Amino acid sequence: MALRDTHVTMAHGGGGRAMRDLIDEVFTSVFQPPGMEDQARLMEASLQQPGARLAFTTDSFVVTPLEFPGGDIGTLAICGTVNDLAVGGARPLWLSAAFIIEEGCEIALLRRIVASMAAEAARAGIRIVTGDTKVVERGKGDGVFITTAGVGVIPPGLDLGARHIQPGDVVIVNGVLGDHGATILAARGDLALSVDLNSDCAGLGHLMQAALTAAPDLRAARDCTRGGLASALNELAAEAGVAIELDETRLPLRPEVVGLCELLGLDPLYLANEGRLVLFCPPDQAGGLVAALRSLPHGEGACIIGKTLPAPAGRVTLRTAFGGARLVDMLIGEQLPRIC
Amino acid sequence: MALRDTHVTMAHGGGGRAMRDLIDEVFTSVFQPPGMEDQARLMEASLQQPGARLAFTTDSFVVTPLEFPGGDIGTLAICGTVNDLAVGGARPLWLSAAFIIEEGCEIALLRRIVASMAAEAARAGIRIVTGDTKVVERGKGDGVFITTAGVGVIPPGLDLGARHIQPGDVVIVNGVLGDHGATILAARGDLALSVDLNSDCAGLGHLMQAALTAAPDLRAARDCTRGGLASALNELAAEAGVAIELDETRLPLRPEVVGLCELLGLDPLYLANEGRLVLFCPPDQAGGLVAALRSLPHGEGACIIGKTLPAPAGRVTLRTAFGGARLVDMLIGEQLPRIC
Amino acid sequence: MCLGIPGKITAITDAARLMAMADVSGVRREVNVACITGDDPSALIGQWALIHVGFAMSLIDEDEAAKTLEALRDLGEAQETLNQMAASDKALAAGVET
Amino acid sequence: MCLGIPGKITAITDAARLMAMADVSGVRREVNVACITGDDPSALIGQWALIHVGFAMSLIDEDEAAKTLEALRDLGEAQETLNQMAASDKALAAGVET
Amino acid sequence: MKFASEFRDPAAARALLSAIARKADEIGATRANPVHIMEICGGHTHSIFRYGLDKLIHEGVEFIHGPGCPVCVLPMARVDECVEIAETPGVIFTTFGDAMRVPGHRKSLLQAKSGGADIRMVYSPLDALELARRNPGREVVFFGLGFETTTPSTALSIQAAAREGLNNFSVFCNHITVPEPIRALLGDPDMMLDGFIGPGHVSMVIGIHPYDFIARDFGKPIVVAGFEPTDLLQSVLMVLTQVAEGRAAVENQYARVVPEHGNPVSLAAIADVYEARPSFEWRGLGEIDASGLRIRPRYAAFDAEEKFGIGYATGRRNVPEVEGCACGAVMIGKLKPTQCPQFGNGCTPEMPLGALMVSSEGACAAYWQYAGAREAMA
Amino acid sequence: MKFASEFRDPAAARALLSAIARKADEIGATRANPVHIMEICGGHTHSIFRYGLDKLIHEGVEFIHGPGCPVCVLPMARVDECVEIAETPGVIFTTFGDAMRVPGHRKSLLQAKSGGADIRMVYSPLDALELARRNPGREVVFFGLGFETTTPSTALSIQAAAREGLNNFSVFCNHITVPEPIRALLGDPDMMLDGFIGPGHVSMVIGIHPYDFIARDFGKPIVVAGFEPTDLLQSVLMVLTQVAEGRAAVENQYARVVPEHGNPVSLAAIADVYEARPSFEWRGLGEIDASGLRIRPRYAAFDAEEKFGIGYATGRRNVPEVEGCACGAVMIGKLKPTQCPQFGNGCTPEMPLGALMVSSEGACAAYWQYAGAREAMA
Ligand code: SF4
Ligand code: SF4
Ligand SMILES: [Mg+2]
Ligand SMILES: [Mg+2]
Ligand SMILES: [Mg+2]
Ligand SMILES: [Mg+2]
Ligand SMILES: [Mg+2]
Ligand SMILES: [Mg+2]
Ligand SMILES: [Mg+2]
Ligand SMILES: [Mg+2]
Ligand SMILES: [Mg+2]
Ligand SMILES: [Mg+2]
Repeated sequence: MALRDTHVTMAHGGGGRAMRDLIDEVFTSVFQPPGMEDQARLMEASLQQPGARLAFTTDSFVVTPLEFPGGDIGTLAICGTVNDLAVGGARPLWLSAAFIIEEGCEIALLRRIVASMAAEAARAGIRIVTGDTKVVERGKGDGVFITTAGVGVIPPGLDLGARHIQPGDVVIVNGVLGDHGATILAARGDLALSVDLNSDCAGLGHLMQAALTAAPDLRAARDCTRGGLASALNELAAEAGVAIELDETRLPLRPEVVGLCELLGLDPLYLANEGRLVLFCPPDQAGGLVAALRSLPHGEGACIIGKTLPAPAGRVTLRTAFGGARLVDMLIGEQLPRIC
Repeated sequence: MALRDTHVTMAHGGGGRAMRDLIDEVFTSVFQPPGMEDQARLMEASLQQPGARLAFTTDSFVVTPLEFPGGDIGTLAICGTVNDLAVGGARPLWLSAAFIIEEGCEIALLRRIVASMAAEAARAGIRIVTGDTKVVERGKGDGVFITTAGVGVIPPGLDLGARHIQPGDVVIVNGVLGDHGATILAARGDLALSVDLNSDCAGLGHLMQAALTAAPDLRAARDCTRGGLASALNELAAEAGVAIELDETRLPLRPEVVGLCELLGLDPLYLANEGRLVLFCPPDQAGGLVAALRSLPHGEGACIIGKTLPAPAGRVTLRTAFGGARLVDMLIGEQLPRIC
Repeated sequence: MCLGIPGKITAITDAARLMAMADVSGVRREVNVACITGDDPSALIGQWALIHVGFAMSLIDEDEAAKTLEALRDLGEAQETLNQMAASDKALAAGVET
Repeated sequence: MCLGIPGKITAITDAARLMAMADVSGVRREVNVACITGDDPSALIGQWALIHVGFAMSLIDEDEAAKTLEALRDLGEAQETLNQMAASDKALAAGVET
Repeated sequence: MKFASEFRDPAAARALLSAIARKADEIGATRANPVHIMEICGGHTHSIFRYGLDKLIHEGVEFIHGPGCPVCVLPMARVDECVEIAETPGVIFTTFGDAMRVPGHRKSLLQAKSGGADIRMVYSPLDALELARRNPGREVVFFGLGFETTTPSTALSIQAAAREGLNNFSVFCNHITVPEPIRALLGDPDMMLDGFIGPGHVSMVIGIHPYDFIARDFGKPIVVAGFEPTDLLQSVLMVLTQVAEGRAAVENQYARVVPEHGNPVSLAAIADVYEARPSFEWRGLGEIDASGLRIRPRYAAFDAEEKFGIGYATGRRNVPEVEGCACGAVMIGKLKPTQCPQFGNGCTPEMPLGALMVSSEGACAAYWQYAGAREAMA
Repeated sequence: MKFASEFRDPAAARALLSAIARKADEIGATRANPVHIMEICGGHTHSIFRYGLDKLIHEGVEFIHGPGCPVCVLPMARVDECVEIAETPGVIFTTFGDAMRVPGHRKSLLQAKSGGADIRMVYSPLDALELARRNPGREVVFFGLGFETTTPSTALSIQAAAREGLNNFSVFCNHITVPEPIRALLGDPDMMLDGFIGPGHVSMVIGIHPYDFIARDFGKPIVVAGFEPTDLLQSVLMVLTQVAEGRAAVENQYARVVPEHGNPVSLAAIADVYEARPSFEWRGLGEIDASGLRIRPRYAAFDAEEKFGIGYATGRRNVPEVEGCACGAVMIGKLKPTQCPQFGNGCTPEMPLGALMVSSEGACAAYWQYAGAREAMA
C-alpha cells in the first residue's frame, strides 16, 4: 500500500521509510512473521540433545536469467542451501536470506521471486527467519543476488563425510545430469538456442532422509552444483583418498543435454545441476538405496554410475563404452563453448 | 602458488580448479581451517543449556569505496553481523561469509579484505566457519559484495528487546555520530571533498557484555547503521510504543561531521554509523552504564542523549538548544546532498 | 578442429536470407543453409545436414552412411568368425571339443 | 534556498583559474574565488567567505558580524534588565524584598 | 563553526523572542489577528522548522512560507524535459541532489536513473565541468536551477567552458529571479502580508535595492536576513519594529555577508551569460513576466535548450499540474500545508505529489519532517 | 543421435581394434618400431583421448598429433592484436569461446574482458552480424579464426553484411588452410610419418583432391576421416591397409559427409571474399607460403585489419614465443607433450604457457585432460 513504485530506486536501500516499506511489503509479508529485532531467536529440542551438532552453510546465488524454465533465483537460493545442509545429514531448520538488488529492478519480479522462495521453503519444511536487503546502483548489480545461510541439526551419532568413503563403494546419482546447466545456457539467449528442458532445481532433504534409512552405512553425499558431477567427484576423491571410476554407459543424460553439448563442444559432466546428489554407499546397500530414491519425487531417475577404487587417490576416470578410459579432471576455469 | 592471476576472471567462478585455487589461497587459508564438507558442524556447551536460545542474523555489505579510512568492506562485514548478534544480548559464535566478486577485481585487494576480516574476527572472538564465492561479469557487480550470517547464543533468562522499553528510560549512545557516513561520502570522491575522518566501524560485543553487567535492567540496544540514529530510534519507538525525546545539546558530533552536513545540507542524525549503539536503560542505571562504556575501547565517547516519554507512541523529537522541538522522522528515501 | 554435428532441417524460417531451423537432439537453432540449398529451399525440410558454427555445411548422404555401417557390420561378422576360429584353435590345442 | 556556509580560504590552488582551497570545520573543498578576488588572489588566504555550490560568493565582513553580535548582546542585557524589573515588580506586588 | 554558531546562541534567541513578544503585544497582534510575515526563501522555512521557531515565537506572529524554493516552483513540464534530455543516449545529466526526487508526469530523475539514464548528483557545476573534461565522448548537461544565488555559478562555469573551448558541456537553464514573483504576489488582492523576510543569499549577489519597490510601491517592510536562528528572529523583530513605527523600508540584517549593492563580479557574469525570458511559468503562480533567465545567443553552444531542442522555448510548456494538489495555494500562503487535501494522504515525502513535498525546503516537506506530519495524520 | 551414435558402437569398435591389431602385426609394427600416423586435425586428437583410443589401439600404432587446431597454431602476436582491437573504445569484439583463454604477451582475451573490454563469445558469425544490426553505434568485430571448415561461414557473413550495407561489422581475418602446412611438414627431413588421417570437415568444404600431392609427391597414404570413434578406427585400418599393401592413395572414409569435390557454394564464397596472403606465420612451424587468407580489397569495408590498422599486414609480426616452450616440437610430433619441460610445471590449462594447452583440441590439453596429466606429474 505504501509501496507505489514499480521499480526499485536507490531510495529503497537508504535505510529509511522507503526501505522499510519495501521490506514490509515484499519480503517480511511473505516470509515468516519477523521478530521485532534484527535477529531471530530460536531453539529446537533436537539441537539440545546430547551429541547433536549444528550444521551451518551459506551460498550466494547469481544467475542470468533470474527466471528460467523450472525455477528462478529464489528457488535456487532455497534449494541450494537446503541441499548443502541435507547432504551432510543435517535436518534443515532455519534460513537467512539477504538480497542485493540492482536499482531499476522490477518490484513485481521481486514479488515473484520471494513467492517462489516461500513456496520452496514450505516444501522443504524450513523457515526463513531473518533477512536483509541492499540496493546497489544500476550497472553495479544484476537484477538481484540472493545469499542464503542455513542452520540445521545433525542428529547424535550421524557422521556423513567424504573421509568415510571406502574403496569398493558404489556411486549413485538421483537422476539425469546437466539439465540445469543446459537450461540456463539456452535460456540466456545469447547462443540463440532453444530447447525443451527444465532446470532440475529441487530441494532434496526428503531424498537424504530416505537414503539414510535405506542405506544405514551411507558414507557421504554431495550436491553437484557449479562445475557439475565431475568437479564434485574430484573433490570427493581427493578428500577420501580413493579413485573413482565412472561407467559411461550408465551416465543418465537426456538427449537434449547431449545434443546441446555436442553442438557447443561441452562436456555434460561439467554442467551445473541444482537438484542432483551423488551418494556413496557399500555395494550391499546400493540396490536398496536406488530403490528408495526411485520411489520419491526427484529420485525417479536414480541409478548407479560407478564405483570407488583404492588408487590412485584423488583420480576420477570414465570407462567408455568400448573399454577405453579417460581422466575426468576438475573443470578448468569456465566451460567455454568450443567451436573449432 | 597455483594462483598466478592478478585479477579475477570468470574462470574463478566456474566451479572448477581456478575457483578452488582462489578459495584455497585467498579465502580458506586465512579463515578457520575449512571442514571437508560444504557445511560447518559445530556445537557449544552454552547452546545446549536449558533455556539458551540461538540468535541468527544476516546482512549483505555493499560499499563504495571498498577500502576507506578506518576500515574496508571486510571489517564492515564482520562488525555488522557481530553487532547485530550482540545488541540482542547474544554472544557471537560463528559467522558465514559469502563473496560476490566482480570480474576484474584485483586479487591483492581481495587478500587485504580477507585479512581485515580475519583480524576483525579474531578481535571479536568469533570464527568464520563456512563460506562461498561467486564471480559475476564486469558491470554486473561492484568489486566485491560480502554477505555474512551470524549465529550466537543468548544465555537463559536474557531477553533484550524494544518491547521492554519503558517511558522514562534513558537513551545512551557509545560515541560521536555519523563518522562512518561522513567518511564514506568524502572517500567516494565524487563530491571532491576531503576531511580527516575515520569510519567508526567496530565490533561492539565487548561493550554489550559490559552494558549487561553495568545495567542489569538494560531494556534494549540497537546498532545505528544505515539510516543513522534517527531511523533506529524511529523503529525502536514504534516497536516499544513510546515517544523518544533527544536533547540537541547532548548529541555528540565531531565538528568535521557538522561541517560536512552544513556544506551538503544533510542531517547528521541520518548518517550511517558502523560502530554505534543506542541503549535504553532505567534512569538509575544510566550513570553506571555510561561509566562502564567509557572505560572501554569504542565507548570512550558514551553519553546520555535523551529519554523516553509515554506518548505519543512512535514519535521521536529533538529538543533544540533554545527550547524548540522538531520531529525527527525516519529517513525518507536516500539522503541527497541538498544545495538550494 | 571444426566441431560439426548432424542436425535435421525442420523448417525454412527466412527463405530470402536462406535461414532454416535445425534440430540437434531436440536443440533448435536457426542456421544458414546457403551451402546446401538447391533451387527449392523447402526441399531441405526433413533432410539431415552437418551443422558447423550456425551454418549447414553439407547434406548428409544417407546411402553413404548406410554403406559405412554395413562395412562395419561385415567387419564385425568377419571378426566374430575369426574369434570363433581362434577359440576352436585354442580348444583343439587344449584337446577339448568345441 | 541557496544553502551557504562560511568557510576559510587556506590556499590558492590554481591562480589562473581562480581556484582556492576552502575549509569548513575541517572539510576541505576546492572552490572558485572569482567573485571575491581583487588584484591579488593570495590576499584571500586566511579570509572567510560564504561558500555556495563550490563558489566563494562573498567575503564575510568581520566588523559587521561583530556589530550584529554586539546588538544581540545589548538586547540580551536589556532583556536581563527587563526581566529583573519584572521580577522586582512581582516581588513588590507580593510584598517581598528583592 | 565561526560565523555560524555565534548566531545560534540560546540566550540571544531567548532575548529576541522576549523582545518580539513585547513588540507583538505592542502592535496588538494575537493568534486570531496575527501579523503575517512571509519568509520568501525556502532556506528560511527550513531554519524555522529546524529550530522550532514557529512554536517558540509569540502566537501573534504567523509565518507565511513564500515561493523561494527553486525546486518547489518548478513546473512538472520542466522535470519531464530534464528526463527527456537525461534519457538521450550518450548524455551524462548532472544535477543538484534536490531535483532528483521531484515528480514529473512520467517520472522523476531518480526514477529515470533507476531506468538506466546516466544521471549524477554533483555538488557544484564545476564538478559537471570536470566530468565534461574527463568524458570527451559524452555530452555533459548540467541542470541549471536556482535563484540569483546560484545563477553566477553556472554563468561562470559557462564562461570557463567557452574559454576552454569545451564542446561537450551545456547547461539546461531554468534559473529564475526573486523580485518578480514578489511583485506578482503583492498584486494579488487576496494577499494579506504585513512584511517580508528577504533571502539573504540572493541579496549577497544582487544587493538589497531590487526590493525597494516593496517598501516604496506597496508600503511593506522587508528585512534581508541571514539563516541562523538569531538572524531570523532579529529580522522578525526588525519587521515588527517597522510595523510598530508605521514605517516601510528595506533593511539589511545580514550585513556581514550582504553588501548593499551585491557582488559586482557575479552581476557581471550573469549579465554576460543570461538574459531575461519574456515570461516564465511558476508552479502555483502561473506565468510571470521576466521572471526566468535564458542563455544569450552568444553562448548558444552551451545551451542545452539549443542542443537538444528541448525546453522552455520549444513550445511544450502546457502540462497540467496534478489534480487535487493545493501547491499553488500553499505557495502563496493562502493555505497551510495541512489544509491541502492531499497532505499525508496522496502526498508524502516518499511519494510526493507536489513539489512542496519534495524539496526539504518546501513548506509541505518541512511541515511533515519537522513538525506537523503526525499530528496532521493523527 | 542419428548419424553419430551409430558410429560409436562398441562391438564395431572392438572388431576394428582387432582388425587393426592383425594388420599392425602383419606389418610388423611394435611399440619399439611403431607405425606413425598423424591425425592432422585437433578434433581427431580430441576424439582419440575422449574415447581412450590411444590406450585401446595396438601398441604398434602411434598417433602423432598434428597442427590442425587453429587456436594452437595462432602466434601470440595475433592474440595481442585481438586484445588491442577489443580494447578500442566502442568496439564489441566477438569470438568463438576457444580463443578466449589463449595467452598473448600481455594478456588473453579473457583477461582483457575482465579488464573491461567488451568481448562476447558467440556461437556463430551470424550472431556477431546480429549484434552489429542491433548496435548501430558500435563497431562489431568478429575474430575470424579457423581452417577451411569455418572460412565459408565468415565469407558468407561478410557477403551478407555487404548486401545489407552494414557499416559497423568487420572480420579480423586469421583464417588458415590445411594443405600448405602438411606440405611443409613432409618437407622436413626429421619427419618420419607413415600416413595421415585427414580432417573430414575441411574436406567437406574442399573435397579430397587437395591432398593428392601427399600420395603422389610424398608417397604417403591419407584417409579423410569422420570424428566418431569407429570413423577414426576405420580410417586407421584403411591407412594400415595401404601401408601393408605398399600403396599410397587419398581415400575417403567419411563419404556420408564429404563429397569428393567439396561444397561448391562454400568454395565460391571463399574465392569471392578471400585471397591468399603471400605467407603466414604458424606457431611452431614458422612462416608458410600461401597458408593464410586475407579479405580481398573489394570487401575492405569489412576488414578489421583495414579499419583498425592492426594485423598481419601492418608490420608487427615478430613477437618471440615464450622461452622454454616446446609447442613447436610437439606440434610437429617431434616431442610428446609430457616431454616438454613446461608440461604440468609452468604450463597447465589454468595458466597455459603455450596454446597447445589452451584449446581442448591442443595435444597438451588433451593429454592433460584425458590422459597423462597426473601420471606426468606423479
Ligand atoms: S501536500 Fe503535496 S499536493 Fe498538497 S500542497 Fe503540499 S506538496 Fe502540494
Ligand atoms: S606443455 Fe605448454 S609449453 Fe609445453 S608444448 Fe605443451 S602447450 Fe607448449
Ligand atoms: Mg554452501
Ligand atoms: Mg552450495
Ligand atoms: Mg554444495
Ligand atoms: Mg540488515
Ligand atoms: Mg546490469
Ligand atoms: Mg542483520
Ligand atoms: Mg545490520
Ligand atoms: Mg542492525
Ligand atoms: Mg558454495
Ligand atoms: Mg562496476
